[in-house]
Amino acid sequence: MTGLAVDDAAWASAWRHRSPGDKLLLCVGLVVCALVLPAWPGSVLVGAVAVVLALGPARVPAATFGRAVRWPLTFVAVSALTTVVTVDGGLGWAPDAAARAGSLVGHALAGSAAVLLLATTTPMADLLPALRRLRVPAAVVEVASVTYRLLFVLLQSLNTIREAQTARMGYSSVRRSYRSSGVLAAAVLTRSWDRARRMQEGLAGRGLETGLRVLPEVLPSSRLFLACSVLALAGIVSASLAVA
Amino acid sequence: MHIAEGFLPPLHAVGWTVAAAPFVVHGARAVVKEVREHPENTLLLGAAGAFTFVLSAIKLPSVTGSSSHPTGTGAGAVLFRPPVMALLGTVVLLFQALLLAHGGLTTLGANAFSMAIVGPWAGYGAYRLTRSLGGGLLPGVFVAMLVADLATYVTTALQLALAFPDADSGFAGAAVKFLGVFAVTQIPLAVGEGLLGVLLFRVLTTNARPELERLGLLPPAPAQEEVR
Amino acid sequence: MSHRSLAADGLVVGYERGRRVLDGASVSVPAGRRLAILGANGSGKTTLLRCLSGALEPAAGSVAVDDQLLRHSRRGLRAHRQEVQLVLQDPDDQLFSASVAQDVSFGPLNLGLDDDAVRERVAEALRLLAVDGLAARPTHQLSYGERKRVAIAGAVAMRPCVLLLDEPTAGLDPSAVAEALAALTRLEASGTTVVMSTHDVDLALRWADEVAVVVDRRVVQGDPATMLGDDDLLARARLDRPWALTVGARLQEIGLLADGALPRDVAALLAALPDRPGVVT
Amino acid sequence: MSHRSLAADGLVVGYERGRRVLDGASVSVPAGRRLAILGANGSGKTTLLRCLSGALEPAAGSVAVDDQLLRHSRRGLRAHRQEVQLVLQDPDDQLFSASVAQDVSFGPLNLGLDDDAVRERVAEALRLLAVDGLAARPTHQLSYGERKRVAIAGAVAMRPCVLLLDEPTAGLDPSAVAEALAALTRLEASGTTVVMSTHDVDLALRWADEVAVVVDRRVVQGDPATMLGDDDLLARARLDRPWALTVGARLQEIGLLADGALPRDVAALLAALPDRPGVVT
Ligand SMILES: Nc1ncnc2c1ncn2[C@@H]1O[C@H](COP(=O)(O)OP(=O)(O)OP(=O)(O)O)[C@@H](O)[C@H]1O
Ligand SMILES: Nc1ncnc2c1ncn2[C@@H]1O[C@H](COP(=O)(O)OP(=O)(O)OP(=O)(O)O)[C@@H](O)[C@H]1O
Ligand SMILES: [Mg+2]
Ligand SMILES: [Mg+2]
Repeated sequence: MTGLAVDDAAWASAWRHRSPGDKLLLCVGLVVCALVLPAWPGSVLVGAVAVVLALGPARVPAATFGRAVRWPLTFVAVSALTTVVTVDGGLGWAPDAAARAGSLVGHALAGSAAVLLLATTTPMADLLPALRRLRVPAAVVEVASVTYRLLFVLLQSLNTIREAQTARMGYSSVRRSYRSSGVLAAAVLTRSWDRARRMQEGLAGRGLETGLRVLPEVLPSSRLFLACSVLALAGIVSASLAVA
Repeated sequence: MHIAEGFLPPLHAVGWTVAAAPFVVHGARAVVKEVREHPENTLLLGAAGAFTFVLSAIKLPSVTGSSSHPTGTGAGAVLFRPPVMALLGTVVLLFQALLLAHGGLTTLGANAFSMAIVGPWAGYGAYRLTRSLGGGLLPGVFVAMLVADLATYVTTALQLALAFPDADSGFAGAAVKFLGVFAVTQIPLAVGEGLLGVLLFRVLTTNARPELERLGLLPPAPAQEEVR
Repeated sequence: MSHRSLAADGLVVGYERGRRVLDGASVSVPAGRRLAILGANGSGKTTLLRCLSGALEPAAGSVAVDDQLLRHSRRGLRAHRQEVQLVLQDPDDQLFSASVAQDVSFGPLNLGLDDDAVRERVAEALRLLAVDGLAARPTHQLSYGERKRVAIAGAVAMRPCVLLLDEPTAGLDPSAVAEALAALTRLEASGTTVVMSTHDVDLALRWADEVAVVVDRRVVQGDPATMLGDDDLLARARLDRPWALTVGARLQEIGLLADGALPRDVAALLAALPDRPGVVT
Repeated sequence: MSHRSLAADGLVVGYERGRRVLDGASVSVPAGRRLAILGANGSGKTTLLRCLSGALEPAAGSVAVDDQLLRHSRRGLRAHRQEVQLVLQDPDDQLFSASVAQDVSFGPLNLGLDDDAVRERVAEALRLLAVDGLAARPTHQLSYGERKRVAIAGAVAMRPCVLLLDEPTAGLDPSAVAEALAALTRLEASGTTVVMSTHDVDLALRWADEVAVVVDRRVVQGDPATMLGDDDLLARARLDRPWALTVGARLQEIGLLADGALPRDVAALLAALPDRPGVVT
């Protein structure tokens, strides 16, 4: 519906009604493990746990998950390669290049998978109220919420206007593409102003002057889920330390 | 180009988060103050954030046939000022990390430092300099977009070089490598982004003059009502 | 909750200097009666609704609920908005929150209600609009018709006495129109007076108890069949005559329908027709 | 320019994985005949039009103009866009230039025509849509009805053989609808085949030569009176029966209208009615 597959997955996930706090604990725990534990076997374990949880109990479509890691994969590949190449006196490999590259790729992929587990199971609408508990000011959370909502409205405008321009050959050469892109950006910007103005009126009737407070959904925390999370994290840590 | 999750060593991740924090907190203070005085501006700021996100979804064709996405932080800095962009940019980076898997949570600080702080400030500085040297709005925007884009990529390259110094030549050698990979290739794309900025603002000056005047980017036009 | 009446008197509105959109427009919404507002594109229907809701302050003229004049002070507006709610034509102008239940909770929360009372109002509003199944859904995944009904629910959760709707059926398919109208009927049963603007003269004829036509910067108000059968008024307002009036009048002419009130929709027309030609009951 | 025919065969479209919007949908637009596309909200009317215009590549199935298959290559699309143009529902999605004339010139300029040819096309398109008076006006000052017609002019300036319109009458007042339809008739006279999607079954019945109903991920196409009188199809497609068919059928039943084709609009019904009861001509 929206073109943001990760967001669609989050709203449809089997973990949608789990407490965002629970999921944050698990996923942030995994992210930290991915970062600080040695790549073997820490990263491998973290990555495996994240992928299994996402595709298993959280029922995230494998294709969505797979496509989402494609982007970090590109960055990681290019950067890891750059890191282990030396240019001193001709191109060459740094000492222990393979091990270093492997470790970098391992950390990054495990971390990305852990963040994706959070992203594909927890919609922004649940995460943003959770930020309030991390003492982020209400005004900032409200601005972020409006950003999230308007994102979809503007993306829709962007795609429709671009389609209309394409139909009239607006992208048939590089020069025309640039012109059309400039017009497109301007159209979306003026729309965003217009939209904000009209929303202001749409919301004034419901009491905008006191801020944009809404009642977040009550998503109770699960002791079982927390216990399993802690157990899994402890397992990863002890296994890694044992091997190291 | 955002640094992917897990790519930076823990110390660097924490370091960049600490470095970015004061700017983001400063931006948040500005936003809180703004919203307290004018609650309805929450919507305008949200719209600005959404626009910043959506701008990076515009595809810029390059002459070589490949295409790239603008960072958009230069335009944002000119339109909304760097302090606000520090916050909005960070929010957008958080969304990109969680909606598109671009960037990450532990690398959010590093990415915010390059894209939401250095980029906008460098772009805005270049804009003010151009304007004070007598340049018009369009040259100012061109320079702002170009400088913001390049500054962002240079910062990213230096961040990576700092984290992964070369085995023999240390930081300097690594900087050369990463600048070569990430910043030099970016020059034509940065020029492209500057051009996009000029086209964008050229349309705005005809279609959205009152808004640009309100933002102080154009001198107010003589009121036509009084003339009659 | 009991029905309240809403009235505007002598409204003058001009967006730009010099040009007036409304100039001495008066309209009254008697408690519990359905009012349809008609008029050409750009005649000022939305402008009129914005004045009635308090969103726009007219240059002159007054708006009152049950003889209580609207004042455009912070307190005056606050009081007015608890009585009168406007639902805009584009639901995206009203839905700012990521999830449906959150969005509907916005108004009641601002009334200072506690969380349980808010939750109750949200549930009630979603039920009245028959969108309770959508409560946990993200706003951006809803269809246009669903978004439209959720936007109405957001206003209904304020429990207004008068609900103003700007083209609530535009862009909806016939079944969705029927569902929206059924939801409005449920609202009326719970004590809300409903006003809508529309371009559909057939809908206005069959739905409304009264019709207000915005024409030449003023409002002409009256009985639907009379107003929509007045060719001079229709021409000035760029409206068409509803088919039911034309066809009904002709059938009366040839003696097939009894004289008197014309049927307003298909069902009424079929019921009024005799079973065999020439027999007028 | 001579009329060209457009056809789609076995279209399969799914926006998300798993869920299909169209699944084996076929439709044909015979040259020079008016086609109305009907269907519930979200049934896939816009999706179908986007496939026909080449904006959307179906997962399977084909689109062809006069038996020339559409290929989604750069060249294929370029050729197709000169034959088929789609006008979106919201005119603001289409009007992105500052002034009306500038906006209409966008397409012809991109075709690489010289300035004189572009000027001629712009003038012609504005004239056909009866908006020549607006050429120098800024687009954001236009009324909704005017914006809608200028958006159509932008597509017409490409001189397509087939013009696809997504809900061209939505949000327009009755006079503006009549003007838009008159403009479409002028276009047809100049050799353009016109297709529109709409929610208005009465309009579809009186305007179209053929009707395509999008229902259950497929398209059922046929004669307007037959299709819109088929209660089973109407129920599945969440549509209403046009009043003219219901009233006409009843009048035939009681012997007031001659058997045979039912009248499609008010004028035809009045003309077909006898002057006195019981006399069927
Ligand atoms: N860009 C898109 N991405 C994802 N899903 C979409 C997109 N566009 C449409 N859809 C979905 O496809 C289905 C058909 O949509 P479409 O817009 O074609 O319906 P429609 O018949 O034109 O409806 P309406 O009468 O409301 O205009 C809907 O369920 C809609 O949610
Ligand atoms: N915010 C505004 N600023 C300036 N002019 C406006 C504004 N809103 C409306 N107008 C003008 O006021 C007039 C009445 O507009 P309004 O929207 O009330 O008409 P309407 O009857 O609702 O039309 P429609 O049927 O198209 O919705 C129009 O000429 C319009 O251009
Ligand atoms: Mg209106
Ligand atoms: Mg549609």
